[in-house]
Amino acid sequence: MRIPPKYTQALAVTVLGAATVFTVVVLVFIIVFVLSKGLPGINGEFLFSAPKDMGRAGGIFPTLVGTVLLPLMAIAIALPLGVGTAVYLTEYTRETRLTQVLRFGTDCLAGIPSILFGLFGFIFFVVMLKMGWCLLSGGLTLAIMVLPTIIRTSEEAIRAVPNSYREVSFSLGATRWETVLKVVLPNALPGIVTGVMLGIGRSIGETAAVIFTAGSALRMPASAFDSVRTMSVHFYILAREGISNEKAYATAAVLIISVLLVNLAAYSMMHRFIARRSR
Amino acid sequence: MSTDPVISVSALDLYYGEFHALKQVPMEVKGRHITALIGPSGCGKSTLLRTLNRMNDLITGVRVSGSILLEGRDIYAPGTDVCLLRKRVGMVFQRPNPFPLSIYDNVAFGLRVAGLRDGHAVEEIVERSLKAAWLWDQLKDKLNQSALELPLDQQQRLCVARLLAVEPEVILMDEPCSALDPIATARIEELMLDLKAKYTIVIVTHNMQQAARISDYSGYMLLGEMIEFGATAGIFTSPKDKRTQDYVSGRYG
Amino acid sequence: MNAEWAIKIAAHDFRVFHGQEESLRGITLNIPANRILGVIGPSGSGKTTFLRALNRLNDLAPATHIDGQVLLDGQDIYHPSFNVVTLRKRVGMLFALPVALPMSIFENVVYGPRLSGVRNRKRLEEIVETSLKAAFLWDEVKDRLTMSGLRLSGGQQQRLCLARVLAMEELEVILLDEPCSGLDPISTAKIEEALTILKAKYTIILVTNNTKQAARVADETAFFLMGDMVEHGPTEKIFTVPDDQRTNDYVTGRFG
Amino acid sequence: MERHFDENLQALKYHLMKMSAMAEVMIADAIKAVVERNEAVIPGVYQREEQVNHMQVEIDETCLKLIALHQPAAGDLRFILGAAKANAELERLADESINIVQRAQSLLKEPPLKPFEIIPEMAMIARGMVRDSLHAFVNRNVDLAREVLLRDDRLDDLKEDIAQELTEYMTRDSASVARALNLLLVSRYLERIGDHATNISEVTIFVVEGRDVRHHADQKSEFRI
Repeated sequence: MRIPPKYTQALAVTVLGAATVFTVVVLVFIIVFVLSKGLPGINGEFLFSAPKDMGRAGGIFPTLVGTVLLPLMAIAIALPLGVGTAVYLTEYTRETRLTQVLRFGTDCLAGIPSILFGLFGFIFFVVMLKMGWCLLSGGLTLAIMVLPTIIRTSEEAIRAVPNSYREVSFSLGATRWETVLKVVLPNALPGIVTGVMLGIGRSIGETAAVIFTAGSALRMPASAFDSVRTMSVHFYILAREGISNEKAYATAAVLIISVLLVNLAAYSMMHRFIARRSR
Repeated sequence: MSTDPVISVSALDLYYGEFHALKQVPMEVKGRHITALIGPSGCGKSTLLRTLNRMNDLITGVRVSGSILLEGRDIYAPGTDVCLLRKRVGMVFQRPNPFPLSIYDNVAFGLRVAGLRDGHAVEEIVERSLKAAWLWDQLKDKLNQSALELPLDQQQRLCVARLLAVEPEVILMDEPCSALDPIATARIEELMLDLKAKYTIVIVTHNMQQAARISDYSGYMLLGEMIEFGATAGIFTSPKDKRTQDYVSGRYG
Repeated sequence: MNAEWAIKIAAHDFRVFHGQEESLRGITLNIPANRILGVIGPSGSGKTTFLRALNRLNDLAPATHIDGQVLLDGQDIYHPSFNVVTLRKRVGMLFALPVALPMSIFENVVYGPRLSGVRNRKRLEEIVETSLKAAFLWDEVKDRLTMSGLRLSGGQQQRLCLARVLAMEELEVILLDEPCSGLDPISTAKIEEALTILKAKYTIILVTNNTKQAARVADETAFFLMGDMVEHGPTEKIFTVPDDQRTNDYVTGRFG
Repeated sequence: MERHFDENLQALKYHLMKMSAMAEVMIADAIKAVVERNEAVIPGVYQREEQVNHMQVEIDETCLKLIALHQPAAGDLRFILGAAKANAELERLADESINIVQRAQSLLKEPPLKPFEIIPEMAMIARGMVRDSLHAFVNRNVDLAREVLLRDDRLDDLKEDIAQELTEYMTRDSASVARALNLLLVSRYLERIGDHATNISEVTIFVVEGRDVRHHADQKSEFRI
């Protein structure tokens, strides 16, 4: 017996709609849950004062600073390296066995659990290079961790730039570098920004690799060689050691809101950039 | 019989939001003839073509008024089965668009959608359709090869075969040769002339010469209006409207 | 017949290989200055390969190598000492699909001049105006030069591309690769009209699938087939009494 | 691949052949009226003339349509232009038969002037030229076309002969002047039929070889019609 197309169509709409509703509900539930638990604990004092008594009381200002500085440092290191590599791989080399191996390698790297990066960072930067637990060790480790993502997304974004744009540029007498600068990168920017956002997201949320390399000191860092604690590490410690559930939720809420803000800022910047170019 | 209009369009208005894309357009499509729509870009010829199987429904903000009768029945009447309509009025697109499946599965696609399970019957129809599209001899030994590996004109003829398999009455073609070279174009044109013995064909083309070569009736459109519609030989040797005259003789703007 | 026209480009037994495959099999052809040369032939005939060899865009394709010579004003463009970037500024190209770069109309046109180091705003504005006028686009876009080029219609985009080529001050030769294949007859007519005026200043080579287009605008026509040049001569001869049967079959649509 | 356009060209050839066959019969009948003094064939000639006129219009329309709709080039273009020219020549040579018939009608009112020798021969040659020139045209046979050109010289010679002979009659006997003049005109019409056939042959050479052989034009131009 064959079900008439009319009914299969109706059934499909129902099932697909249900899947969408379920996903949205779960997402909203998590956000509402965390925010409802955490928002009451957030106020100016919580945000801008130092923690007291291991975080049982007081604010989270140093961890806020750590959360801004560490991913920033990671991206500052990973972005030029990653985009540079992506440009080199796509624009300056031909597809060979070597580039394939390289791509396979970066893909594998992207899938490695972060704890391994943490261990590597700990052994290499903290111990071998005697840098100790500090912002720089953490930044370098996170940079290595997000590098594959940035390379891969940038590469895809660069590859997605129509070849016809390059041809036009070459045919107007541009060198390869001029073409990359004026045509390829501007058009790949949305994709690259997506990669960077993923990278920032991953490093903001990272705990394992951070504890091993940046430490968990609850002080304001004075230099790149000071240990810092990020919000996620702070949240992890508060929750795991049962220090203060209330403060843990408040921290989580701030974390979610800041991730949201970072994303919004990045996308609005990008849209303004695109709009300016295509008036 | 065959001279009765299969499709009869009258006073057709179409709006894209605020934009008035078709203005009181009339058209009579005769059965088993080729009707060509010509005119500059943006004149509404593709839009008109797409109203004939309600492909415009897929675009939001489109409003249609006037009537389009397919064998006497209004295809925009409420309760019309749009899927059935599109089976009766098939379409070939500008760029060949075979599915990334084998040649065989491409042709059998519509049959399977229609629920035909009998393998033998499917095989028969695939063979018949490929023959009608002049592909059988070249492709009969590689039916399992991917359709995407075929040269463009064979891909386009495969799209025609895929259409023929579901036995449409009318075939709409939206610039079917614009992606093809002259040799491939000639093959598609010959195929169309062959197909008109059994099917009614409406073609939109940028290429005036193509309309001249193959069509029996032509309509010249400009800014959403049907300026002139009539026998092709008349349109190209002694058009009645000055604007048609200018267009077919290459004096524009 | 070339005697009265100076030779701008000369190909001598020119061959292009893509990997093992020989895409051009020894083309010898003199292209006169200030004329339009139409190049016709079925797909795979090598006409586009030939065109792209003239500004060395073929270099970009992997595993391509060449044999023989292409002389531009007597100089071998494939000689190691010949600067490719300069070559491409002298030999501009218009592609089959209009490719407006995703930037404003103004920036599209000055893309080439900026690369050549033109910075003076007034000078750039002049270039934009003259180039857009020469491409028959000025009247349609003069009030919205800051609008993105991508928002123009296909026919306008192709004329924008033509203006962008014309903006290059070093330009001597214009290569066109089926420039009207996606355009309606009106846009096509505008491009053709522009070409017949531009030939006074430039050497034009037009690859086209549309034999009628070659018949309409080209002064000379060359017929390519499977990597060979079958016949080359005045356009009216190719379209009325070609020497080669294959040429006759092609221009009468009897091929294949 | 059998092209639709080629079918149209075939049809065009067929119609030209039909028209030339018709013209040939007209010439034969017209000469019959003169030589055999057969009045009965005359209405048929007039009838065919109308048919030929009709066919001429049709063939012209076909040529116009093929040019407008298919924009032919090279060989096809030359063929269609050639067909239009051959069409005009055929119509004119059919008209010559009418002229002959008109002379026959006035000749029939008087007794014969002399036994016919040269005029039947001329008619034979002219008919052959018409048939062969058309055959050469539709079959692209340049050798046959060239051979037709040569036959025209024989026709011209015969016309000179008969002119001389008839002049003698006229100087000798003034009563014969009217009849002799009529016969002279008949020979002139036959000679013109030959000229039309010659033109068709020249068109054939142009269509096939792309060279214009009229007025020794081949020295000046390679591809002008």
